[in-house]
Amino acid sequence: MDLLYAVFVGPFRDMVTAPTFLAEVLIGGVAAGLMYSLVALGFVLIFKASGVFNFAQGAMVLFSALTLVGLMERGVPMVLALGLTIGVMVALAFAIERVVLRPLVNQEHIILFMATIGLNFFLEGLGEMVWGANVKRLDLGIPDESFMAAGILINKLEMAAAATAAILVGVLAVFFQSTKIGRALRAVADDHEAALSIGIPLRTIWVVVWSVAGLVALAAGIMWGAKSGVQFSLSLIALKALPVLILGGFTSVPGAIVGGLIIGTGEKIGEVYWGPLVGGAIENWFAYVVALAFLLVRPQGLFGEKIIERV
Amino acid sequence: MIYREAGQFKTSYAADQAVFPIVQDRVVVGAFLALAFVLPPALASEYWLQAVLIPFLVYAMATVGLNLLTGYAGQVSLGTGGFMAVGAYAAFKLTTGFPGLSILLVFVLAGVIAALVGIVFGLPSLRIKGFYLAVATLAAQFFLIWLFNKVGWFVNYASSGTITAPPRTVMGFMVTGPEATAAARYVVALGLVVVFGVVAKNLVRGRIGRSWMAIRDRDIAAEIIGVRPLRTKLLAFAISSFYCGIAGSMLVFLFLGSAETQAFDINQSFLVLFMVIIGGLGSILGSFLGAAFIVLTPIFLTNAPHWLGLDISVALQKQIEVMIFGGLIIFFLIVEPHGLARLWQIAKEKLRLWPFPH
Amino acid sequence: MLEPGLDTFPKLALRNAQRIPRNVAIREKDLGIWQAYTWAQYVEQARLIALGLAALGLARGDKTAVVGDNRPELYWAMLATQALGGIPVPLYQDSIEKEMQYIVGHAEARFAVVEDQEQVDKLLHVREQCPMLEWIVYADPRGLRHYRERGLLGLDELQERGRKFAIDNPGHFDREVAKGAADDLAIILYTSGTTGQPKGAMLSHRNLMVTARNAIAHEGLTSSEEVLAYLPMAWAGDHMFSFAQSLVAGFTTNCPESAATVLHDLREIGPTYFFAPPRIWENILTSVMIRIDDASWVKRRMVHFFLDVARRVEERRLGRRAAAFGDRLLYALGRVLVYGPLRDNLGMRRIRIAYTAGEAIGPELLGFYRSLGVNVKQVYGMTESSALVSIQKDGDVKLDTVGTPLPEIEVRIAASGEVMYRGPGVFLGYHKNPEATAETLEGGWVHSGDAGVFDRDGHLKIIDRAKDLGRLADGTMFPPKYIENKLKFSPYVREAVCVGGERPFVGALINIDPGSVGNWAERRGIAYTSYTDLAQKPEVYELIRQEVARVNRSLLDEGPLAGAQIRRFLLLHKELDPDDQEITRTRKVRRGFIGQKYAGLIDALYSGGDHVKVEAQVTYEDGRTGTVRAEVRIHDAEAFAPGIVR
Amino acid sequence: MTPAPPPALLEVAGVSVRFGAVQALDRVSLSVRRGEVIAIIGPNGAGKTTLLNVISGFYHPSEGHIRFEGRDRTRLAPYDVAALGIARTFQNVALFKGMSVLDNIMTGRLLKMKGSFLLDALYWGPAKAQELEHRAFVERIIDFLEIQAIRKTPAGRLPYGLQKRVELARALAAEPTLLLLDEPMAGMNVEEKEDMCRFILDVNREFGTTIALIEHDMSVVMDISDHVAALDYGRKIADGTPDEVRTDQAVIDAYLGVSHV
Repeated sequence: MDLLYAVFVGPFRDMVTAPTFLAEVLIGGVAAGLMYSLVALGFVLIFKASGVFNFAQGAMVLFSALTLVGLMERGVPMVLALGLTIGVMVALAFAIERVVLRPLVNQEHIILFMATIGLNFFLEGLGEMVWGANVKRLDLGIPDESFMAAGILINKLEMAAAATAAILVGVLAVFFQSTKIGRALRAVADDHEAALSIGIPLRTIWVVVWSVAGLVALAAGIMWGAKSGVQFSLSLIALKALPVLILGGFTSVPGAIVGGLIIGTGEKIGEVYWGPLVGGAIENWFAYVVALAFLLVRPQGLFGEKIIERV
Repeated sequence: MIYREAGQFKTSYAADQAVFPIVQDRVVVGAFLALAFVLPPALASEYWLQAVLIPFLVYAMATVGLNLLTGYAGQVSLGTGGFMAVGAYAAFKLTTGFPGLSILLVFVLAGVIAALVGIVFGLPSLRIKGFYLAVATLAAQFFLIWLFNKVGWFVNYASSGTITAPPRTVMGFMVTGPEATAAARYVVALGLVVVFGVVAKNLVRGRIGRSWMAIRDRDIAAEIIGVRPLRTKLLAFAISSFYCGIAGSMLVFLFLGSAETQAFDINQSFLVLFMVIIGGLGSILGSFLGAAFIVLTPIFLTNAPHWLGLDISVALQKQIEVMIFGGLIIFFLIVEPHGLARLWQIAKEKLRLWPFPH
Repeated sequence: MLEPGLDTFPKLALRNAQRIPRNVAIREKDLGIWQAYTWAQYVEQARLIALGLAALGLARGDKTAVVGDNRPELYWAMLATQALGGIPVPLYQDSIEKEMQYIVGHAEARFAVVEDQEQVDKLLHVREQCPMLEWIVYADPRGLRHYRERGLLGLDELQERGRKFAIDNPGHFDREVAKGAADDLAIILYTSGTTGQPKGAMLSHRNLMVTARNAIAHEGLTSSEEVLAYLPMAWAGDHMFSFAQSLVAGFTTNCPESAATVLHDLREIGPTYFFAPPRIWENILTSVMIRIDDASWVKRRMVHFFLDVARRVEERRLGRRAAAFGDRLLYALGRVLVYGPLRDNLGMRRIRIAYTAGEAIGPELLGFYRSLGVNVKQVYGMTESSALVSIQKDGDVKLDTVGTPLPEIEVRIAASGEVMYRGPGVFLGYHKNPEATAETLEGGWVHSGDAGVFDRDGHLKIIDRAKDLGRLADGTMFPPKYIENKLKFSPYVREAVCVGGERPFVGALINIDPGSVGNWAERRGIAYTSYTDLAQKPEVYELIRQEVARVNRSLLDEGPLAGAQIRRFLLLHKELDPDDQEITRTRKVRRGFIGQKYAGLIDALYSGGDHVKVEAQVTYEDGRTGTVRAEVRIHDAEAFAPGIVR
Repeated sequence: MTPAPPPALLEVAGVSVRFGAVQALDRVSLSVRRGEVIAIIGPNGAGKTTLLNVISGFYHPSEGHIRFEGRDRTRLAPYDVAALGIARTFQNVALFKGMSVLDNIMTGRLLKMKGSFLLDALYWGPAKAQELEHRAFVERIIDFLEIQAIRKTPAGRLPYGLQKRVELARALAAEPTLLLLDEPMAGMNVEEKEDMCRFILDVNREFGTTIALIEHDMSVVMDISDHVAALDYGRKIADGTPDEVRTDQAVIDAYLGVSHV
């Protein structure tokens, strides 16, 4: 009997009794969720524009962070380092389009998906080879302390991350809905050949998309790196972004953000309140189980369109 | 060029549908298999057996398994590591729980248990496809590893959290445990791979293989001629996990000797996925070629610098290796999406058509 | 001589069924695999058909028309008819109704055993004019299920009637077979004949069996040979190789799946004993050259290099002179790299003995296959001689002769240059055609209709058709067939007709090969639409002009024929087609007919103009006719005065 | 008194199908007698393919029901429909590109093949015998449709006309009692059309299979069908013999496009 109590009643009682603690956990969850959303945004961008599920987005986050930190360690002032890294990421976008995407232009998505897996490992190896594999501190001038506001402990860095994420979402939403390039991106996503046939310059579009995804990766890399240091595990968060995309749907920018928050908070609460029951550290699989359960109910996620199979 | 096909005509459907219809192929494969059982145990050095041949066999078993699921049935899976772990831990519990059981039976039972787990994680495949399914298998991967880490029962509450292979014999030879010689472990591994390789080939060329490929190529057309999607997909998950389970138990019992969950993490799933892609989706032979390629490349990379006289740090070597793997995946997907198996097939066809162009 | 108990083909078959019952007698590629029938099954099937035909009332002397692709069922039907003392009359499967109607009427066939619905439909129309054709039996029931015509039944139903008949008349089959004698009529083969209506050559069991036995002994054939039966069953060659010799030697006949898969089945079976008319050897060579030209530059260079080596080695070997040491080494390497794989790809790797028969073959073509190691030999004979008069013996092969006569056959050259021969294989005469028989048969000697000479080694050399052997206005000898064969060696020439009798010089009407010339044009980016358009392209004329020059150069050193070089030529606007009666079913040129039909073109050759308008009637496959109008160009050919060094 | 017409093999009664706002089929009733060749005609978008999809079980009708051989089977899944003996081909060819022509047709035999999984694994005894037995049956179909030469070529590499023929072979391999053909002759040249007509008539005569086909080419419809039904905007506007339907004013309007006020 007490097992049922411990699973269904106990945790809620704890939440009610310690609201401030709950708030802190929630804020921690939101912060982690935002991190996931930032990474997920990169996925959505590329999927929306090229129908490719870019598995290498995680490696791009790591690669961009490594480049930035590597430059700063070489004494390059932060602003210049930032500029240089952006340049590097755009160059990377050109290279990816030329070497990987152009030859595979109308292959099935499964082939492109596997190509990005290859890209993921290539970038990891390259990043570590160029900048070394040890963990690097990334300080942004934003002290990583927290302050008390209305009894709740808030961490400055997480707030900065939240602000960046919000700004990025706004920019991207506008970019996709109203700009000329945005509409072209959506057309390309539906059908490469159709887009080519009406004169959309597929190559330039893809370079633009991958560059923007690179920048989003850089932003995520910076935030994530500043919080828990730039190290190899960064590329694993790409896996964590998957459940976020499942919830939010692969093609909607707002969906990515909302999905990220749900997974972030869900994980934290699950870990804190239900974790101890089963020995803790349920963080790394909890997200997937949530996403899985969600998928069985609504295969195309919160905002995604229903995929009808034309016979 | 070496083929002498004139005069080889088929007088029965059995002959026409044989795995190796051309005599030259039958002879070569037969000889190769015979030698594979005889030469390495006698001649190969401990290093070659332990570092090259046994891991190749272990990964070949896993690759065949994943190829059945992803290559033939078209269901993407990133949970190979998890299913291998199930096999390994099941085998460990079986040997410690029932010492009398013969080790071969333990392997098979481990496979069966992995198959049951596979079915559970295959259930979502009915409603979701493609990338979405990858999520379900990822859930399996992380959940299983977490399970074996957290629940002491699986490791018989050993503080180190590792499982070790107890000594077991087959027909009087010590095949597992510290005293088992590399040669004995190799022969057992090869035996398992050959038997289950043949089984896989038989499944694939029969009605089961066809129903898998039908689901992979056009599931609505498959449904209209009587293929039941869920049952077919679950069968694919079950059999694939069976192979991964055996591979997992072979990894511990015949290769490493002992292991913890770290040996079955997500990187194993990617590694086996590489082998399937590079080897060739939808080809049993491709699975062997892929496994051999991925097992041999790092060895080549470690030795190549010495041959070329420039020595590089181990870390740099590891990074180059990862880069090369990533690069090769992209290369193969562009040049030949069907991997080494297709290149092998084209080479064979060129030989048969020689001197005419392919 | 023939042993008394074994003097007819049915008796021979019964002996095979006892002596080698489990040897495979005949195979057929059907439903994806090769279905095999042993000699025991071969005889059993034939027996049931015979009894079925007996049930339908087939009496001794009745004729059975046999029509269709090479099928075991049709070979059994022939043996079954012979068993009852009847006479099988095979017809060409692609002949149009008019031709079939003449032959069925002339032979007064009461029965017909055919392959499928296509032949049944034709025979049903023929029956309106030939009421004596009572029974039509079909092997493949496809599409015939709902036919309700009288006297039409399937082979299984026929064999069912045979089983019932056997119960009512035990021992009937054996009694009828025993009645057979060596000199009974075994078969009537209607020769396609280049002039006038086809003539029915009557051949007895003795004619065919003695010729078959002598040839088998002469060449050392055994019961383990594999033969591919793919040539029309109405052709004397197929009957000798796939029926007569198969029964005498007991070896296996293989029937391809369909006409379209012959080359594929050739590779699968890999026959040890193979025969083909020159145009098949030509077609295979052309397809080889086209596929080689499509290969990468390196492979192309390599193949041509080794083919030249092989040609040099073969020339020396024929001249019994040892090849240069270097060449011998290269040839050994070539065998691994080119000749072996090429032979294997063509299905010719297992060939022990191969014949080219039916028409004269260009020496270069024969030389090409021999240089690859395919033991092709020229054979001379005709329907009237049970297909075989002379064969080149192994080790004594020449490129331009037809070898020495078979045992028991005498050959002499008449004053007119015509080849005459006598022997056991000589036919009994033409069915219901005493005038033609008298013209051809003189006291046992047969007028072959071919002009020829004996060379110093006693080899017979066929120059041309006797009546076509012409003289130019200035008397120089003009063998049209001989020159045409040289032209046809080129992969770009499909057919050629040389004219020159009583003319100042030799002219040529040439049919380009649409396949190879089309391929050649495509590679040079020459756009063309129809056959007529391609044939009139200036570049194509230049291409053929080089081929004509090559022929003229080879005629230069043929002594008396130097004067017969081709001076002017034109490329015909349409392919010569059997449906327009321009060539026979086995693609032999009908010179007389072409002489009338294209008189305008021929005169233009000699009128010095450089082009001529032409309007010719064409019959399409379904019998409708249409006219083709075209403007045909005429070109001078490059000729060589004797004495100029090549 | 003409004999009572044989019981309908397939009975479509008042079937409607709706995709959101789109009324694809509107209370369509149709009966197909055993052994007949029925052609379903109508302008593009009239709901012909939707009707076929409803019969095949891809969509379940929002109203009305379907009886096959007298038994109600309105809400069956596609593979149960196949088990009943209904096979079909698709408008834009749904072949298994990764398999050879032979394997494609052999998949049509799946419903007929049973046997234990273990024996399949060993490809021994009954499993092997079954495989060869079905191979022999498939060979008769290959011979029947004259596709012997392309037996071992991958289906993806075939020209359009041949792909259609292989798809027909696969459907025939299931030995259906009812065969649904979705524009079997679309995109074919004259010669290929003649062949396909011959095959369809042969199937109907040799195997007695009832055939329902969607076809636009009226000359083909006139030649080979015993019974014609016309659809327009999801409603059945004509049903009868080929001549009746050809002269039916509603059909002419539908094709010539009278404005639907």
